[in-house]
Amino acid sequence: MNQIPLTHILFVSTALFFIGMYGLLTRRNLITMLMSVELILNSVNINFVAFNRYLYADKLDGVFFTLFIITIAAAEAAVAIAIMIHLYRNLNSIDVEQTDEMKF
Amino acid sequence: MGIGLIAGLQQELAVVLIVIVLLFIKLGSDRYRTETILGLVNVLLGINLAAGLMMAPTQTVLFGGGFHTNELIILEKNIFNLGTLLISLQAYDWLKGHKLALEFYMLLLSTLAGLFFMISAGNLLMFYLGLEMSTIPLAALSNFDLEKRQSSEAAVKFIMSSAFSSALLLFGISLLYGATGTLDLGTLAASDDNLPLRMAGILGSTGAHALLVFAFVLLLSGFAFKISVVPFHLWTADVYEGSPVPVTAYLSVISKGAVFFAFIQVLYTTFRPLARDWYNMLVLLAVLTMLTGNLFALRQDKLKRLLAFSSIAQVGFILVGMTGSPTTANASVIYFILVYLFSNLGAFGVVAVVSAMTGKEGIDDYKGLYKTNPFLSWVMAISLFSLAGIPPTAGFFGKFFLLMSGAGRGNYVFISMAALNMVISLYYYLRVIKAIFMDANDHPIGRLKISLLPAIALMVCVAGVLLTGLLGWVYDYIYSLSANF
Amino acid sequence: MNLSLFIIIPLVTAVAVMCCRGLRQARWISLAGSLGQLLLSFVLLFRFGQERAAGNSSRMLFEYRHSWFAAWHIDYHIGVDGISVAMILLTAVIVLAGVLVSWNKGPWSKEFFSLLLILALGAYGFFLSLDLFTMFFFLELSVIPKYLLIGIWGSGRKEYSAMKLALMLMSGSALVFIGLLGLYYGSGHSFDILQLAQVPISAGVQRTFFPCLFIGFGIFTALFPLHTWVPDGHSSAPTAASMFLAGISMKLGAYGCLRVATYLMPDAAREYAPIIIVLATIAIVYGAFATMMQKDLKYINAYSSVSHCGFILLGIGMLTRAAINGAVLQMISHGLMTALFFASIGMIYDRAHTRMVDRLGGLLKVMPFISTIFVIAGLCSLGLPGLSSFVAEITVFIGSWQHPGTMYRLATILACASIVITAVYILRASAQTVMGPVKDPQFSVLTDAAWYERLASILLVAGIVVIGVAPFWLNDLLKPGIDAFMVHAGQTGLLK
Amino acid sequence: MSASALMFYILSAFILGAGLLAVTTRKIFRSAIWLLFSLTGIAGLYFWLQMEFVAAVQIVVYVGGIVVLIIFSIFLTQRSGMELPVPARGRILFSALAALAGFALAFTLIMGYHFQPWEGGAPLQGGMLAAGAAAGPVEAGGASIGNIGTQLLSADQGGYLLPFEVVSLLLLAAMIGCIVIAMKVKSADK
Amino acid sequence: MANYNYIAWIPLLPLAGFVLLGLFGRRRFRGFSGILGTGLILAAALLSLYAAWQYFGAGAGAAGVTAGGSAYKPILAMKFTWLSFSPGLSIDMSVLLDPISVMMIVVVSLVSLMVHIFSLGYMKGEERFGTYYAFLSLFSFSMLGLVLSGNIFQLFIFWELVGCSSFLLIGYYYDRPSAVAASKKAFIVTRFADLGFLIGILILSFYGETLDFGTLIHRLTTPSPQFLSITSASFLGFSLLSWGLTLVFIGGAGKSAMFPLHVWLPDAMEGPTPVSALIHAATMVVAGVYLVARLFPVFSLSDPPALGVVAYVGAFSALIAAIMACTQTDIKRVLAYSTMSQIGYMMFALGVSKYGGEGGLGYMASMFHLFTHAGFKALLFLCAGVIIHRVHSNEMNAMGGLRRQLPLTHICCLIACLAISGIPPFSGFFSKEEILLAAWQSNKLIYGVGLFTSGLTAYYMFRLYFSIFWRGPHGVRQAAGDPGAGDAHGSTPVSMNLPLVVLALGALLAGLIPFSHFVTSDGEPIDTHTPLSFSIAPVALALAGIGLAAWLYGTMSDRPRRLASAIGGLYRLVYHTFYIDEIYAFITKKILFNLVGRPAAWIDRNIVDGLMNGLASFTAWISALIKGMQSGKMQDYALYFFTGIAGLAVLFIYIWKN
Repeated sequence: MNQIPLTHILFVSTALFFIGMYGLLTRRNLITMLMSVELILNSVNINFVAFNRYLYADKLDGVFFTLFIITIAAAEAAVAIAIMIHLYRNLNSIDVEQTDEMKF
Repeated sequence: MGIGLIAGLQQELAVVLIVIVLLFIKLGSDRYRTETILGLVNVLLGINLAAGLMMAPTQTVLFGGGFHTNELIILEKNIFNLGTLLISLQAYDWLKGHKLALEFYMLLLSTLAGLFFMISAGNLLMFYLGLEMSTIPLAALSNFDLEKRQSSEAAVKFIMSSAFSSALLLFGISLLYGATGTLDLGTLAASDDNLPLRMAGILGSTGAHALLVFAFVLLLSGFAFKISVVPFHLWTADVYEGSPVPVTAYLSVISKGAVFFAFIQVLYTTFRPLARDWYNMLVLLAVLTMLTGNLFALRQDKLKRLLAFSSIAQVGFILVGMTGSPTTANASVIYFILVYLFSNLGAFGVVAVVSAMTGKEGIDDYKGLYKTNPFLSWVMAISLFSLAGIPPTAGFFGKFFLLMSGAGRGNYVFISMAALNMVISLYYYLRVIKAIFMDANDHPIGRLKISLLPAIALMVCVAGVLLTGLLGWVYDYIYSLSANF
Repeated sequence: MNLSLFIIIPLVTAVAVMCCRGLRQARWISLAGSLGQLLLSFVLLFRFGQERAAGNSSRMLFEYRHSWFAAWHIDYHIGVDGISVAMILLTAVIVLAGVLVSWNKGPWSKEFFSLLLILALGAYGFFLSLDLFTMFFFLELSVIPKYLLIGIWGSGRKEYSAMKLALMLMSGSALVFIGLLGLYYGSGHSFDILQLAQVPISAGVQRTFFPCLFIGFGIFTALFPLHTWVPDGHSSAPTAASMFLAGISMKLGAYGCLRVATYLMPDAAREYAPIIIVLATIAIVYGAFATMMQKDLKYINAYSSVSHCGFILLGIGMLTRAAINGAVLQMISHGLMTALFFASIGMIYDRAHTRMVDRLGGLLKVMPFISTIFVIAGLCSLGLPGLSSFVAEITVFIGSWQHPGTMYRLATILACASIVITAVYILRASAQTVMGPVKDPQFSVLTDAAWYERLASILLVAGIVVIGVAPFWLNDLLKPGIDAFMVHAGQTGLLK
Repeated sequence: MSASALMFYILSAFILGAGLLAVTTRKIFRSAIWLLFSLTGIAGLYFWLQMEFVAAVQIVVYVGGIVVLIIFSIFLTQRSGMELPVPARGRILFSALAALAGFALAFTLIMGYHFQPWEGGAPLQGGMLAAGAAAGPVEAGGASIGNIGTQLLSADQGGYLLPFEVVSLLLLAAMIGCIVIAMKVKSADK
Repeated sequence: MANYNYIAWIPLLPLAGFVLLGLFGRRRFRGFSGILGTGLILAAALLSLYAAWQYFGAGAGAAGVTAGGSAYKPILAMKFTWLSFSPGLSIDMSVLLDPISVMMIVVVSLVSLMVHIFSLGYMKGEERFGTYYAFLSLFSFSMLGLVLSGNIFQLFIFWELVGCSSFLLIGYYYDRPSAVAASKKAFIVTRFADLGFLIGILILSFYGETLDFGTLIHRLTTPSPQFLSITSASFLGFSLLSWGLTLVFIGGAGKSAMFPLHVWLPDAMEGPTPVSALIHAATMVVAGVYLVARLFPVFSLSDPPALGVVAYVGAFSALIAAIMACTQTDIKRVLAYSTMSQIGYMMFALGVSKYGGEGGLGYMASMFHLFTHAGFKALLFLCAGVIIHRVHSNEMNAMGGLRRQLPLTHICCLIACLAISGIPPFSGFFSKEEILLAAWQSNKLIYGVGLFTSGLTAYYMFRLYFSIFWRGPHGVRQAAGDPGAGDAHGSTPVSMNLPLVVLALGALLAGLIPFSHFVTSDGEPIDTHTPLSFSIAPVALALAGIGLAAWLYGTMSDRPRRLASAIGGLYRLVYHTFYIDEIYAFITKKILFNLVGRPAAWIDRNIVDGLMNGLASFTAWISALIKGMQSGKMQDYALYFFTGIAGLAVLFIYIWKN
């Protein structure tokens, strides 16, 4: 790992971030949108871990942040899925295009 | 440590304690009368507020900088305790018929605790946790009109938008962490490695400024999302409209207000080195926010949605105030949030009562309300006047001081834009007034019998709206606290 | 003398009215309250005269100062000079008259009276204030009651007019607000008028913020071309509100132009004087011509108010002693006159249910009292000697003429010419409405004024005649204030 | 190129490829599986970075928790084999544009700044860890499970007790929220 | 110095009458409002006579009329500041006594008294009897105040008040549309003229730095700094002094119905006839003459421009009014044009006059004619009143042969007609001769006009006289065939006859007063002697006019009609008074209303207000334009969200750098 510059890792994380964002913007299914969000969060995690490892290895701030992000992502995903399921019951669909009753 | 810990965390602990008590009640039995529970919760919230008010002023830093508190922060938390109590009182009619009152309070108070941790956060981790903690349960609360499709839709929009927003926020934090190596917000003078110093240290190097600005923009978007700054506001109206009224009220007042506190701290301490950049950014966003909020509010037919856009416009005004010098910005923003709390809760309180009893939420439904419900009409009118900044309501003073704070920088074009927006905003507030007082209606809302608790809440709001402005010491007190900030 | 009573009494009355039951109680309480105000203002006049006679020559009398927002150096600071005393007296008279003409106002009479009293409160506070913040507070305080009064109890396109009025006045106060902020930050962080007068305000600040203040206040005074709220607002408003709007509200703006904009920033005032004068002249002439074409009595009076208030602005813009004196006199005179006019129009409308000139006629036969009042108001409006307008307008003319310079002279001549046009429209209106044969047989059963209407009219006529016949006492009252104004303007070095 | 570097590039390609497929494939179940792969790849990356604990948590929580949750929810709401609806062309275009532009912007800015550790740390050389720097505190057991555990429950400077407790509260709230919402309300269907 | 403080009571007594009758005349004082008003004016008249006696008597006693020393100096009997503008400028309420003002108070109060008395009978039974007397008192007050003014602005104030009372009295029969229109017209036309007056005052007072007559005249007639400044300042080639004076004269011309501002006067005859006698014949209409006389010392300095204007306008008005009078058939309108013509005489007499000494003959003649004219013209109007009272018509064609039914009126009217025609020894002869003499001495053209006019005057007055009192039985039948009229007013009451007699005596005798001993341009008495030979031409012309009138109208015949058709178009032109009214109507209706007023109102509603409404619509339009942003679709929101971030970042990193 001594031969890999930090920027390469950052390239991966940034790319993953925008892949996730692309998914979030294009996917019409709410669950796939949630999956895209998870990808984005993971890209952030990579950032934290990489920075911690490369630059600030004397402390574990980045690592801990990553751990908490993972936890929260789980909680968020759980609540989101609960809401989606509820929506599915009400709407019989989880197509994001159909959640536009309120607008303008 | 122990006693100091408890003393410092008193307000948070009190809230958490209530959550736990409610949890035990829930686990213990499900044969309780909802009214009793509501009464109990409101009493507990009252005690919580009283305890917070009586709390000894302390200035503490706990958990190695993760948590800090001082008089101003205690005051802020008390404001939110008060707001939560008012919302809770107003929600009485709605919750009475709702099977999940206990869960409502558990979630609501969790978010309150989250907000408290967020304002007291000394580092970005605690800030992030607090933010999420005030978001995730709120998304669930948005869904609390379980049988309404709009409620679910609102919840989905809320949670997905906020997930996206917090992801961007985190990306910004990670870049900031990469650049400076610390998560400390820099609010603690003792810490020698806090963020602003490091930021200032690296600002000279190539690309640092650009990267920091980018990180700041990402961070800003996180804040802006929560406080509905244009163009990060788009979720607001839909979520406000779909959510149950008390949740909307909570979203628009408490959650927004708390993020403002955090935001202003971050701006003036953490990002002090970037002050010139964020000043211009705030000016731009404030103008956009006021204009967009107002222009959308002009065309609304539903009261809740109108109030949503109005609250967006109000955010623009708060941003104006935020551009002033640290002390005036802090004082005027906090003061305005207090004022805004009373005004907005007054308006939402009426909406809550009417919505809970009749299910009507359109402006047209309010036509002729004054004939049948003068009390509600006056509460609504006074609250709206306060939102519009009409004397003698506190909103006048609040807006005056916000703009005055902003004008301290000498950017009068900017202030003129704000003044222009005050005029535009008057139009839609007056539309509601017109509907209530002037328009004829064959089928007006009938004479409503308001329960005691909501009535008390409304009266408190009116009193607050009338008194916080006229009593000059309120502002002076906040100012004196802010001066130390 | 505790000047805060002027704020407390209307407030207490308004609250009491809200608490009472029914029209009967509401109107008596309001009457008592407004009588109290009138008495109080006479006491003030008397005490003021006493103080001055006793040699108290301080700039303001009965000053009271209480810190309000210490953090911003904002005080509740009130005090009076002769100009304010006169304006307060005017307010008290008009409020009382307004209460009287609304004697049978319904529905929601207690709200009506209460709002009227709050309007009065705003006006008193405004005239008393020596702190710009307080002043602004009271200025804005008076906007919304107007909206409600027009929107709820008005006639015609009332909602539209009310909204227009509220938005335009609010724009005005927004401009004033910017001006105030500029003044605050441009002068060492103070809102106190007396203090600000001591501080030299830089030319840049003056140049930037004078227009804000002047235009802002000017909107209240129907500064062309921002006067369009006047016709709609006045014509839709219920009688008492019209009286108040035209009688006092428009004077708030004029007073602000004088006491704030021009007084504190005389250099800029002189710099912008040509523009002010051009606008004022346009308002005078154009307002008069526009009036000529109106068919609705209220529109006639509203447009004529635009024209008449142009005299105020002209006087202020001319910046000579006599012109400013005339402007102040015109404020008072126009206040009384237009209130009387609206009162009589209101009485006619209440009975005939129309205000269209071409549908009325011969009212003198069926309601001689009201018609006489109408004609007196008309004669006052066209500047008949012996009535107040003459005094005011002549003073403005003489004062304006003192200003050398062809443009100023031309403006004065045009302003003078407008009195002919005024005569044309006033005479046309009164000829068609009160004179001639009774046009509609239904009119012949209409009743003449009731006692309260008579009382209101007599009160206003008395004011008009007293000023018209004996203007010297009013002039003496105003003199020290105007002198101080001129001295201050002279100190900053530009006025002769 | 050392094995380690090769490893990195393979992992990276795997992560990005799987991620890309996860957001583009038309079948929702496949999408979930690609996500699983991508997340596993990231766990691998953590291993590669010698952050074993994080990698473990990644696998346990993400792979074991979230993805399973997602798959369950797919089963609840979808027929597994169903094709996902195609988004509007305009949306794809704008989204791709936004993503590409965003990436370009973000990466330009990241590249534009030469990340250096704050005073005291070993400076990077050409963006890479200096040879000796690899043996930092992390090597000395900084990121060891024990160390993490101690810090997690410490209330002192650098301790994470408060976040830990807050997160527990958050999880409690989230749990309540999930239960309340996802629970079938009996009266709802009358 | 004698005490003249009581003079203030002369105007104040009628004012008291106005206040009392105005407030209580409708109910409480209804019964005796006429008596009250008359009593008060009687007191005022007695005071005026006493004042005249005291002023002229004391003057004569002190210095001797013929001594040629100092004569009647102006006396400022009273003065207090009414409204002060600046140290120099203030409106003072003052009482100025000098020969002309004393002469005027006598004339005004006496004629007013006569009219008051006459009205007791004439207006009896009117519904608004009290109001009528209130207005009359108001007028008397204003007119007396006007003539006593010692301050130019004070004069202006009363000037306006006079106009207002004239308006009120013309419109007394407010339910007649024609009366309403006439009152309106009178007010507006004089108002327009007053505009000139006002601006003139502004100019004179600005340079004179005073509003006080005495000081003003002093400053502007001596080479004081003020005089130099006003004469050196010029506008369009004339000095501001001339401008100021001309403008002041315009005011006077309006009030005195000089061409082209005379249009209101014939219409003003819609008022009750006694009112016409008082206001539109004897007193108010001569206010313009009085004004010029008051400022005469200044006028005389601006001889070519300002005074020339006075002369030519006066002469032209005299001529044209006489011509118009020849064709009118409404007796009051004939009298109105004759009034205008006679005032024209007075005006041009002033115009041709010089200041001081013998040159001031015109001035003195003008005042003399004013004095005599007041008497005989009031008499004529009162006679007309009696006739109208009897016949219930103003049309000459409806009358005839009334000499037997109204013998007293007939005699009085004859006296008045002779007086106005300038037949010796009636009063008009003396004054008119002097006017013509003055004109002869300075301007032959004007003299010619005056001479011709005097012939015309005789013609139209006797046309009137013969039409009413002679010309066959036609009118008799008419009158007798109207039993209602006969029963109601079987005989003319004493209250109406008494003033006729008094005024007829005046018309007979007033010419004998040695007027030039009392009233002259500089207060110095002068002696006048008109050569007998000079009188031949005017008297002969007058007699010729009378003869023509007798031939045409003495008996029933169709000669007038044939004559009229013979001159066809010219007759129609004159009959329609040269279409001046129509021209005015065109200017006001078409130009002012349609070209200025209507566009102004339209612009206000559509452009100025449209701008305001447009702003509102613009805002609403923008609002509608951007509503798509809030599409309700979450992914759009996210896209905006990210665009916002990217936009901000790019803006602040690359563009808006600090």
